[in-house]
Amino acid sequence: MSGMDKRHKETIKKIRLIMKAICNDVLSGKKMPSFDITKIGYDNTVWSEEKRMLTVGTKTVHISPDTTKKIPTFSQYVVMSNAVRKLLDEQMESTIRGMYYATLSTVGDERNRQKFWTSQDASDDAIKAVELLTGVPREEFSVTSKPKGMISGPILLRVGGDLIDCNLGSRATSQLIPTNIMDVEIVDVKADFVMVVEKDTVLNNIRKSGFIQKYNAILMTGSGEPDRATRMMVKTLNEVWKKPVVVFADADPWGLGIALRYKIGSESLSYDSDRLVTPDAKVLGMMFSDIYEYNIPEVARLTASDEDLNRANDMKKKQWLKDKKWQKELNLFLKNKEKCELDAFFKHGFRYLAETYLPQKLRESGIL
Amino acid sequence: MSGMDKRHKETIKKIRLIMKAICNDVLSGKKMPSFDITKIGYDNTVWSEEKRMLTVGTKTVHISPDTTKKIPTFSQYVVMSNAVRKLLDEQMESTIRGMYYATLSTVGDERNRQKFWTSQDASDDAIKAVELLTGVPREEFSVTSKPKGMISGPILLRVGGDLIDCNLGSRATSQLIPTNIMDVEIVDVKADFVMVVEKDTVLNNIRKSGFIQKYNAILMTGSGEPDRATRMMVKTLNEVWKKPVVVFADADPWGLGIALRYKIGSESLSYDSDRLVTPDAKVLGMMFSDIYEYNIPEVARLTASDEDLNRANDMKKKQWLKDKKWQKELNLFLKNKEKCELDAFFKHGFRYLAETYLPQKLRESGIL
Amino acid sequence: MASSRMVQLGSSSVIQTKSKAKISFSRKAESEFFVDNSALAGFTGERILYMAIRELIENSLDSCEAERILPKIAVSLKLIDPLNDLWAISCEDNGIGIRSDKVSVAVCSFLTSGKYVEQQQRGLFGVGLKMIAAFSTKDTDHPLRVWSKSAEETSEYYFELRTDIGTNKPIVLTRRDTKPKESTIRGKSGFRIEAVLRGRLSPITKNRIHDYISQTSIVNPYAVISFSTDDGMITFDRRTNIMPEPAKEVLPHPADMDLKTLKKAIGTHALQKTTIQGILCNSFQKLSFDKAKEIIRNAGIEAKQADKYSEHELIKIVNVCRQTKFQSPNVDHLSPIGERIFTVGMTTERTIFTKKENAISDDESQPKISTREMKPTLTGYSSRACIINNRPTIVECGLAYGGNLSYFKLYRFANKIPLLYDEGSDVAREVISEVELNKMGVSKKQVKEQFSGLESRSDRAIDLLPIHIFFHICSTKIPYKTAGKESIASEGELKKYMKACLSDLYRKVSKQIRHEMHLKDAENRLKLYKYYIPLIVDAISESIDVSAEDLTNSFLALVERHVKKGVSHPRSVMTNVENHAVPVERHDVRGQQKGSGSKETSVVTRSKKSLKMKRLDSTQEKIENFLTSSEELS
Amino acid sequence: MASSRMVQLGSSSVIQTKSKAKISFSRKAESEFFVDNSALAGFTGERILYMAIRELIENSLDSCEAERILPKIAVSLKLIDPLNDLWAISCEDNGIGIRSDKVSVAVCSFLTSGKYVEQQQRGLFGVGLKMIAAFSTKDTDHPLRVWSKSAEETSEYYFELRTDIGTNKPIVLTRRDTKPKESTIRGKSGFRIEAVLRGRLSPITKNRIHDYISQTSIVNPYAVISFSTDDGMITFDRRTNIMPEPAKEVLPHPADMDLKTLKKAIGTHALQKTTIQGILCNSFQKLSFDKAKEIIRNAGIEAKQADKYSEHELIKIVNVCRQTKFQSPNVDHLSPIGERIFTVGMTTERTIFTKKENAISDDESQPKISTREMKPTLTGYSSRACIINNRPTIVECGLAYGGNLSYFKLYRFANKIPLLYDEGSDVAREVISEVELNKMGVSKKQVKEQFSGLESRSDRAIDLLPIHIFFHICSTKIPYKTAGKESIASEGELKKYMKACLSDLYRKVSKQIRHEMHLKDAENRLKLYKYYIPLIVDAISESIDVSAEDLTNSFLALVERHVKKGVSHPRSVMTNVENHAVPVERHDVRGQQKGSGSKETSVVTRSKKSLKMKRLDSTQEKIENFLTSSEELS
Repeated sequence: MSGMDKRHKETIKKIRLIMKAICNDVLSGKKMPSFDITKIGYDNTVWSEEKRMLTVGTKTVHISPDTTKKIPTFSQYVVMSNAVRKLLDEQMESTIRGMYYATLSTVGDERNRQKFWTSQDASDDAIKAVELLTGVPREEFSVTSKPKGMISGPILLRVGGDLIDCNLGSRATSQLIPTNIMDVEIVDVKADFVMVVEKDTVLNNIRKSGFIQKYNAILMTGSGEPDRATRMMVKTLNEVWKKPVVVFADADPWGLGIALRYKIGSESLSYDSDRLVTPDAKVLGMMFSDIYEYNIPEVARLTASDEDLNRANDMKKKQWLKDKKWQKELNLFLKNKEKCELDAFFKHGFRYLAETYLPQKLRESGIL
Repeated sequence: MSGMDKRHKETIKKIRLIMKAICNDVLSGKKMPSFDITKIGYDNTVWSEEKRMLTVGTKTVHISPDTTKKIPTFSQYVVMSNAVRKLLDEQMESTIRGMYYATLSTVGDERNRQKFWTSQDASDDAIKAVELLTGVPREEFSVTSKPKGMISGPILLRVGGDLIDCNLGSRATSQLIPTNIMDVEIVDVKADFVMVVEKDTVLNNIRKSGFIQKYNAILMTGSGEPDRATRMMVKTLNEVWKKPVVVFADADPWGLGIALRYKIGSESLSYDSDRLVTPDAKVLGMMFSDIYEYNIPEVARLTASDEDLNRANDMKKKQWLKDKKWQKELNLFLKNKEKCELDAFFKHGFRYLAETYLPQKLRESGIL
Repeated sequence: MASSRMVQLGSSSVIQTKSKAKISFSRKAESEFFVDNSALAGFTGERILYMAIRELIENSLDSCEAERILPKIAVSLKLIDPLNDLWAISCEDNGIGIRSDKVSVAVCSFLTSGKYVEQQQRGLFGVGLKMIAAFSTKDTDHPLRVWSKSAEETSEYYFELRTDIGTNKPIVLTRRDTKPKESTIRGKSGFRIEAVLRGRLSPITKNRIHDYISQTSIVNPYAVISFSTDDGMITFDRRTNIMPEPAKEVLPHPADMDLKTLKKAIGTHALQKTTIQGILCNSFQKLSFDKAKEIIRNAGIEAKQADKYSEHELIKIVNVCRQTKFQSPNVDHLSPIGERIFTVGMTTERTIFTKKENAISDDESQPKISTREMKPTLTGYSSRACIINNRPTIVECGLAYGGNLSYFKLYRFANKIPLLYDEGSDVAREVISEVELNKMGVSKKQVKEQFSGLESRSDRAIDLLPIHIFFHICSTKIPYKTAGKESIASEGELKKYMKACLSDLYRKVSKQIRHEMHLKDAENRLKLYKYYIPLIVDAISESIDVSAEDLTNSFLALVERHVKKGVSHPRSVMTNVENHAVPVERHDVRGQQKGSGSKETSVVTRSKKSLKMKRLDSTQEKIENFLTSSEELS
Repeated sequence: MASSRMVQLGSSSVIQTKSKAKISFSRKAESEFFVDNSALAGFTGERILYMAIRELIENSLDSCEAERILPKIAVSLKLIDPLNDLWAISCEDNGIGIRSDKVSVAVCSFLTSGKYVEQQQRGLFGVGLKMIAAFSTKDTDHPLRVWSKSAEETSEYYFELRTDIGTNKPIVLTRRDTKPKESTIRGKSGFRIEAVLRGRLSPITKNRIHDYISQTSIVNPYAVISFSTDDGMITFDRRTNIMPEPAKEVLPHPADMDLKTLKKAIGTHALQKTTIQGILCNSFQKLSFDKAKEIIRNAGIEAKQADKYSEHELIKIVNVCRQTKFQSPNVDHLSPIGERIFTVGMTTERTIFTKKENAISDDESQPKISTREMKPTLTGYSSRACIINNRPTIVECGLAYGGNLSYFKLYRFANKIPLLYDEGSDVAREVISEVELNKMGVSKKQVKEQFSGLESRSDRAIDLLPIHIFFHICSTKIPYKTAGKESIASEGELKKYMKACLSDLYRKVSKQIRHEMHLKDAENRLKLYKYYIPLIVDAISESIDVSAEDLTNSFLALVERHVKKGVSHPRSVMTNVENHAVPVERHDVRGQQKGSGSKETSVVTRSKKSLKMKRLDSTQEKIENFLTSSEELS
């Protein structure tokens, strides 16, 4: 606890130093204040063969109010830095939406008034910038997003002073994975392996079938795009607790992308891969080839959109998907132009997914 | 457990009876099969002064494949009834999305093929119809929606065989309110009162401030439009456990609408008000007048849209909002055309909402 | 001989090299004026060949109709010199021909025409033939070749002609009485012209020519028009032997009087020494002697011999006439198409393609002859006579629905000439937009539900229906929107009358259209049942113990009875549609039906045969059964 | 006297009552033809008064320009008889007048005109004046009253005229030499006409007339045009004394040769007994004797006296000429507006409203005189000569930016006549859409960022700019899209040349526009800094211990220095924009600048004064400071 407080104090200090630097530039009057931060996104993402994950490159962005376009951005970063300092000073936590509200404002005069934030996205970007400026991950300065990751199975967590047993019966609801992951400690894990699925609907179906008890598994989901806490939890289970991790997502380029978030990271968070990525995770399904091998009825298949196809073509070109297996799957998709969701197995009956498809895939990969 | 199984058997039986009735009509060849179900929605909703809630009227809808437009609807209801029967036979649970997938299909021939469901909405409507046809609420036939309600505070639940203690420290995440509410038993409640807020961001902020411990409260949210489980939990806490319930929502017509869901019900679920509505709940805020009394900075106020104003004008005419207090608030809104979210208090600092505004409102209403 | 013509050269306009600007006033021959300003007659650039063919066809049709001869017109357009863009164009008809003494001026001299009379004709300026002659003379050394066998003469005459552009006079190179065995024109009378023109033919213009002839055939179904090109021949065949009553020349209407007409009337009667009142009532229609006296009284001028009035006095008469109410003008000088012929035009289009024997593209798979017919399920016709811009005008409107028609189309005609372009700005388009579809007894919603499956370019309900709407405007002065004569302006009350016609028609066909739509609905419904029954049966037979086969059979029998019931009581299905089926009202054109000999009494014609062609599915028999029964009921 | 005119009545076309259809060929006088087909000249219904005013103004302008007289034109239109819709229309100019012996035919006889020469003129058909005379004669008993003082004569003559429509001959009621004290025309020469017409004037037509005169004034800024109505007088004032070089008559170009022109050339030289080669090179431009010999050789015809050739031989010459490449035609017969005058037209518009003393609406609050001027910040001009449809054509393009202009507008002119309608289908609209805005050195994004605040009807970036674009097409044959003459078709390479002009212009003004936009950007940026600095300062001073006031002041000083730096180094801000500032290139019109005496060398004119008017905010001084310094730098 006091370790936490100490880290908070350090963050406050870092923010004050940034403010000071701006101040000096302005008061000396010699140059526009400016600072460089790591560029994030696809054009500063590098595949590391050694680490087996996406890592951040060396490009930086010059933040300074020197052009029309950059004036609002610079101001937003400064204002958000101050808001984070305030939050820490008040010893509170906030969601990213809370930070947006706390810094809501307008600029301009009577005749020409506009919003300080064009939308919450701009505020989210500013929070990211504060992370990059201070080198402190968001969780450490108590800004979290809404929890969406879920976990079920024989695992015991401690959050603050509370013990949370996720090993509940098939009727109970899964536990949310706290987004203030720095406060979470894994006390004990009894499971043999961890199975991550893309969507909570699917997780729910699997759980209700008694899968956890039967196979002694932990079920997790990020409910779509996983938040950082979910990714970090997966990583810890795999690397600290040495539990094999398998991932199942929908058979479409977006599902595949989500599955790969766990295994190799993402372009937008490549600067934080070291904390988030689990290179030993196995992406097992749902493969495009499964559509045909498991005989998904045609009505449950969906026609790929142009957007899907473009995305698949993009993915085919990525260095980290040059593996024959992925190329084969992507080519199959581009040829048949059919995609499919895991839920589609429900057409074979509500138990087929959990009792036939998953065990078979797990056996094939040697997990069972 | 066996009580549950028995109820499931009864539901299956009811579905079979419906099927039988259709069969008889068809085989006798005398008339088109048909059945009447209660009409749901605003034009079959009646305000009950006695029950102090919205109740369903006497209108019915004639379901029969007798016109072009009604053929698909009739088929959908029959197909969904069969899917529910299958789910119960397989002793599984499903979300509404799962039911959509399980019944996905196409109709027509080669030249003219169309989807059986135009969208998941149609499938959701069919599930509602099965509820009305069988007179069994959805939860009892194991079709749930994704859990979104959350609860935090001194309350102990039993779900299936598991005990869930929601009284966690300020660092832990709230518990999800299980949507299979029939499986949930409230074991013990130590709190003095229940505070329901519209959004989980707000709940999170309040919780982190130590509000639960300080005031011995249960915090709940429906994360926007509350699901049935959340409403039923609120009702049980109020009527069985005799805990006062207060509701806080955003100061806009939609927020007010959500707050009133708990207290008087909704037009779309008026047929189920008896199980869902808590007439003794107190809607305390955020009132439109609070915008001015608590001096919300102008930048944190939002300009009402035409849609907002239309909605407010509609609400003003409702019989159940003829109370002077609501009329005054709605008139204020229509005059100033300004709305505001609870998060706006963050502009006064991250602790203002939980430590100033809420206690003051609670004291004013005599809860504290 | 050719060089001997040199003496005729010379022009009144001479190019001068001027050092100082000085306006020299020069007089131009009519021919030179029109050649220099050929845009006035539409003869510009790409359009020359199109305009030439148009003008020739229109002249031929007018010539046949003058004597109620069933027209047979052969047009050809062939490239004879690709290097110099020279085309041979010819047109032969079986019309009344031109008297041999008039041929040369009729072909070559501008402002000399048989068209300068007050009656409806296709071409009005009478300059088309002259433009062809002048352009041929200007651009080539080929003479025009003309064969004419006039109805008033016994021999066929052959001419070779050129135009002296500088003087507007014909140059007759050859003129001879052809010997019978040499003769070109086979019928009793006729006219053939061959000219060489310099021009270009783009694919767009080629299509334009084809569209023009095709639509001309729709509105003149009593004509055979064949069109030969280097690709082969297309024949637009005759589908009826009935011809419309020809237009008669009439006296001008007094509301349209101006000083010029009045003075012309006085001049005509100059030798008879009559009174001004007498002249008025003899020279203008709808003007009794009493009315004439009243006019003179109101004009406040003294009585004297007619040719003794000053202009100042005459203008008073004109002013009075312009302010006086007269009976509507008669429409004898107009020649509407009439219901029977209109209906033939709407109902059928017979096109025969004859590929050239040795066509360049030797595509064996293509048949040498192919025909195309369209048979709507029902048609309707309505018309109105009215006064637009002081001219009597007849609006005819037709409607064809269903059958082979698969999309909406608007056809526009003016004086039996198709209007091909600028549809968007035509008053007819506005009329269609503004007449509510529910006059037809169907709602937009119904239409969209039933027809939205068809490919459609538009959101408007009417565009979804398999319906063709035809408008024909007859007048001696069509209110064209532009001099390009491709669209009609919403002048005066024209739109009001067109809307009235269309509304009538909608009402008249409403019962049938509703019936059609019921049939289609029944069909749709049966199809829908067949789609859904397996799903219902599967769900039931999975849930309870029942034979899927029995259930399916019983269900099919049930829905077929149900659908049948639905059609025989259409109202029960369409309760939300206002019922516009007013007692059928006839809106005859005043004075038009007199001689048309029409025997039909119903304006809505239902073609049973085409209906049968439509029903190809297994339920055909059943549908026809209840169709019959419902017809017995109605 | 009036009744004596009766003898002149009588027409060649006589109404007959026929029992049987028989085509009677009748000859029509030109006047009767045009009166009966008045649509050909645009004289229909609502348009009569508009067309009359147009024709009179265009004739007057042509008459003045023939002798480079600065035009002063007074037009008036007044209702004299509401019951009978009679209007008095008059037009007076200070042009060269018409010789007294020619006045009557020039006014009344169709196909007699001073316009039938190969040079650019406004009206081309030469029928406008005649239409007015014929309509006046036909519809009223008022004679036309004409005053003419010809430059070639000393006296002013007065006429009262009517047209004998049946014969196309003038009827001269009065003709007299006015005594000096009686004289109407004050200048050295001039022409005045007064006519009474029957017609209606809708508010739409009234606006149309106003727009027509207003835009005529833009393209003829050297003219004073006043327009009187019952509401008062509007004067469109003169803004320059420079006039364009008048058009000269030229020999035809051989690429445009046809049999008619060739025979006319031979006829003209008939008495000189020259060779055909001699005739060719004397009668056509750009045709040397050697070239003529080559043509005759290629035509493969033997040498003989020119008038001895047969048509068959002559057509070979025509065919060869059509296939031969010649030098581009000269453009002396065209009269473009030229850069200086065009710039005046674009830059200013001076309108003076003079309300009638006793106007019916006695609105005291309305001033009796008001003027309107528009002063753009910068203007540019570019032109091209080209051949379209074998006719030399000059494209002129102008651009005006900023200043009082607040929105985008396109002006289109053809032979100095404004085109008012159908802008959407005009080639100019396509040209503007297709020329990339970034030729101006600015990106669409920049434009949208800077100007999207202005009210705009469109998404297109160009429509957001405060820019007026002007196109003027000169040719003896403008490729109008329709006979309505309201839009120009994209014929031949016209679009290519128009695009080239506009591209030039964009490039030429790019530096200035970019500078303008930098100024605007600097202004925007300073404003933006002032908006954001308080937020930054608050955040910092809440976090660390610093004086908010000091920080604010330092920050403001810093950004002002920074903004100044930004403007003097525009490239640094606009690195993403391709730099199109090529060395300024002049695209002179061939042969056009010879006598125009233009002294300006830069095609982009910057009006400092208007720039000053624009800067009204507090930063004005500072901006002007760095504006000056940046101008010193550049």
